Amino acid sequence: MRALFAGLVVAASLAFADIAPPEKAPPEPAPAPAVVEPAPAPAPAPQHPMGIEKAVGSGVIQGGWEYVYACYALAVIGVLGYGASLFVRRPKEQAS
Amino acid sequence: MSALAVEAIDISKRFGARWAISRLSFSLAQGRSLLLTGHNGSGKTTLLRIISTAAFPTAGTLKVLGFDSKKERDSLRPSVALVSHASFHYEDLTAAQNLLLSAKFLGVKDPASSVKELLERMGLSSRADSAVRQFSAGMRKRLAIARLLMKAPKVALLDEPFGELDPAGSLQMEQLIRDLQAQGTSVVLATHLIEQGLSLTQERLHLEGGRKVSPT
Amino acid sequence: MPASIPLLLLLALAVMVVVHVVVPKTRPILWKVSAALGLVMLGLLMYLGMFYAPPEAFMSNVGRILYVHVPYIWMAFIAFLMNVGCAFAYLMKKSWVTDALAESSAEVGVLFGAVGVAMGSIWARPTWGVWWDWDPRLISTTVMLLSYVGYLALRSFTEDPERRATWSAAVGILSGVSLPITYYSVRWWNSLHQVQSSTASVDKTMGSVLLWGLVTLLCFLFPFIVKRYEIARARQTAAMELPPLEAPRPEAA
Amino acid sequence: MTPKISLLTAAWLVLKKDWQIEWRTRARLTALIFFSGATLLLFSFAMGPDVTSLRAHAHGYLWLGLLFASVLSLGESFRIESENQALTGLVLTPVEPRAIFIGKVLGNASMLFALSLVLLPITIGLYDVDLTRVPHLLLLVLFLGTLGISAPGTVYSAISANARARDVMLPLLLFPVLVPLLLAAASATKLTFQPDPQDQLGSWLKLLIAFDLIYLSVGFLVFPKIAEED
Repeated sequence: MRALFAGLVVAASLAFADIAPPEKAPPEPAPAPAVVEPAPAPAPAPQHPMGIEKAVGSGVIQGGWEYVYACYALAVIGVLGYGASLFVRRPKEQAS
Repeated sequence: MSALAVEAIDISKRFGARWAISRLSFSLAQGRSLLLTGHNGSGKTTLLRIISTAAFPTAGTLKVLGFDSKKERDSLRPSVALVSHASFHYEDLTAAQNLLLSAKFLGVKDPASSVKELLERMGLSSRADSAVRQFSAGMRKRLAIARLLMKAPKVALLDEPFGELDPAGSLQMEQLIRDLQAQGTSVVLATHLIEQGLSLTQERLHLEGGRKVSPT
Repeated sequence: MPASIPLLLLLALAVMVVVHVVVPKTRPILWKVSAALGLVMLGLLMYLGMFYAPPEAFMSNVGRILYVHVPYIWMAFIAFLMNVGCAFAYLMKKSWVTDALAESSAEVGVLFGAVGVAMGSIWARPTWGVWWDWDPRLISTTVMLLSYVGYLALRSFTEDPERRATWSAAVGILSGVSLPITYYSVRWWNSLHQVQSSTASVDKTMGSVLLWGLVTLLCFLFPFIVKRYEIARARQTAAMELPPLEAPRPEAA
Repeated sequence: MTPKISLLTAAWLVLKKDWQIEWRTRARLTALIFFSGATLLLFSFAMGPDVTSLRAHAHGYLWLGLLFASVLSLGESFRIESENQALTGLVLTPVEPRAIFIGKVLGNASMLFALSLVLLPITIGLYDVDLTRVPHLLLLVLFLGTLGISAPGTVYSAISANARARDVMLPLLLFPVLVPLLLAAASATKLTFQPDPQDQLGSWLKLLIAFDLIYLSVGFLVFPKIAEED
């Protein structure tokens, strides 16, 4: 029975390992749409670390600070809120 | 192998936060029979389920026929059988199909004829081909007993065997229990009919709130 | 800021975790130290992420979400990995410790995962123009989250502690197994559908700020799991004390 | 004492018993067929009368219909077992829990496979798809897909049959796990309905096989732990 099971596992992993090709098979013969070079092209405006509005060219997302604020607020709320909930649910015997 | 049919060493069983069995110890010699008494909810059914390996003690050790009920359940199971409130039958199969199924699982030789014989013995031949769903409570109990007899266990556990039976059926049940005992089977009987129970058994265990107490 | 500072803090945290496990005496203190460190680091992360780190090349300032989003998701992964480990351990050998750890890691993981996915959705809006996309990481993380929500629901709907432990261990394992399969199948599905994928080059400062964020949240992950574990243990022992040897005296009528 | 009958014999008996019960309760089966047929019909109502778009998405509707039906069918399959505690009765008989797993998986899979066969003509009628391109591969996809639904489904329905709120519990637990299966099965089915210029059907089939094998083996390991108290 164990041998059968081991066989099943091996067969499963083999079958799974064999699932590589999809990325090799190109979805379309045409080359992928302009992959940006990994070379860290000189950042658009290192001299304006905060004044992005002046430095942006086309293709770069402008503004969006409200999204950033929302996420950072969420980060703080998540941690503090869960901490508070743990405090509320703390076991009665020990006051922690 | 010890000569004890059942040996409970300080067993407890918890359901959620409630203790159905608390610190229970007792033993039953092979071939002797035990009467279990107690009010509803005193732990009789739970105890029978534990002995039958349908459940396992939360704490403590239970040995049935010398096998640890938890660790050696596979070796133990062919030798114990339980007739309980839950009849273990498939409602949508016929009586004969249900019995035939357990016969095949048990590896009985010539299952068809032994099924027929048992149905006849339990007086169910005429309804052999109707679905269990249409059975009355008494007929279900008879079918459950037939299933127990098919297994021919060394320890038979009967939960309220006289409930739902008419007087004639009750007498027949008594005879069946005596037949089982004559074959050397230990019978553990849980019933409210104390007089009837005492006439069939040699020992008695009274439970109250999951604990062993002397009967009053 | 060089990457060595968060690395040193990470090392300190790792030492704390090891000491916490090995020396029981230190347990009441160390989680507080870790949480306090986490709070300080979280405050600094606000500054580091929003102002110190340079804007990202393509996403400019929106890219700053990276420093909180990625750590959150990672914490969820760590917690779920721990859950699967505990589930395996429980099925191998029954133990209330692994059961409680499984419960605590699942809940903490769902918290971090839910916040992380919400952040990802907010981030997707300005970058992809939609709140949701067929990104394999997005899908697989959400699926993972859903399966652990199911896991927690099952736990809360089962009263018997032993059944709950066994069943949830089984569910934990099946969920854990499903995760890599989901990831690969969605990625594969995706590669056939050519959905854009964003690969951002990460420069050195960005890397160290990201590392800072990871260590910050690790500082919270540790006390969260510890405290949630204590809650789970307390519930278990409340339900599981052996019955007293003496029978309770019946009340005189 | 060792069990008198082998694992596979016991599994076969369990499977046969499931078929017997299904045959004796044909009305339930009919209701299931009408339910999934109605689901498919509702999809076509919801999407409007655009035949081209219906045809383009027929594979998705087919698998969603099967998925919804599978929740009912799996739940029913373990409701039978928990009625009168029949599953406990089997374990005490004794029947090896692993044999019960194999039997129940095959029972559920055969039920869903039969259902999918019944749904095929309905998809033709409603969505005007062409089933005749590679019928043998379509059958293979349906078989692997339904087997993949029932392998984790058997484990989860055994759990949820005894839990509170079982009707919500089963889909809540099962659907996330089935996401890859749904993707693979729907994509593969699509490629049997429509031309497959890039020859991707094979890779989807491989994913289906892998999914089935993984969940069969995991379920095989895990099921005994939940079939009886430990």
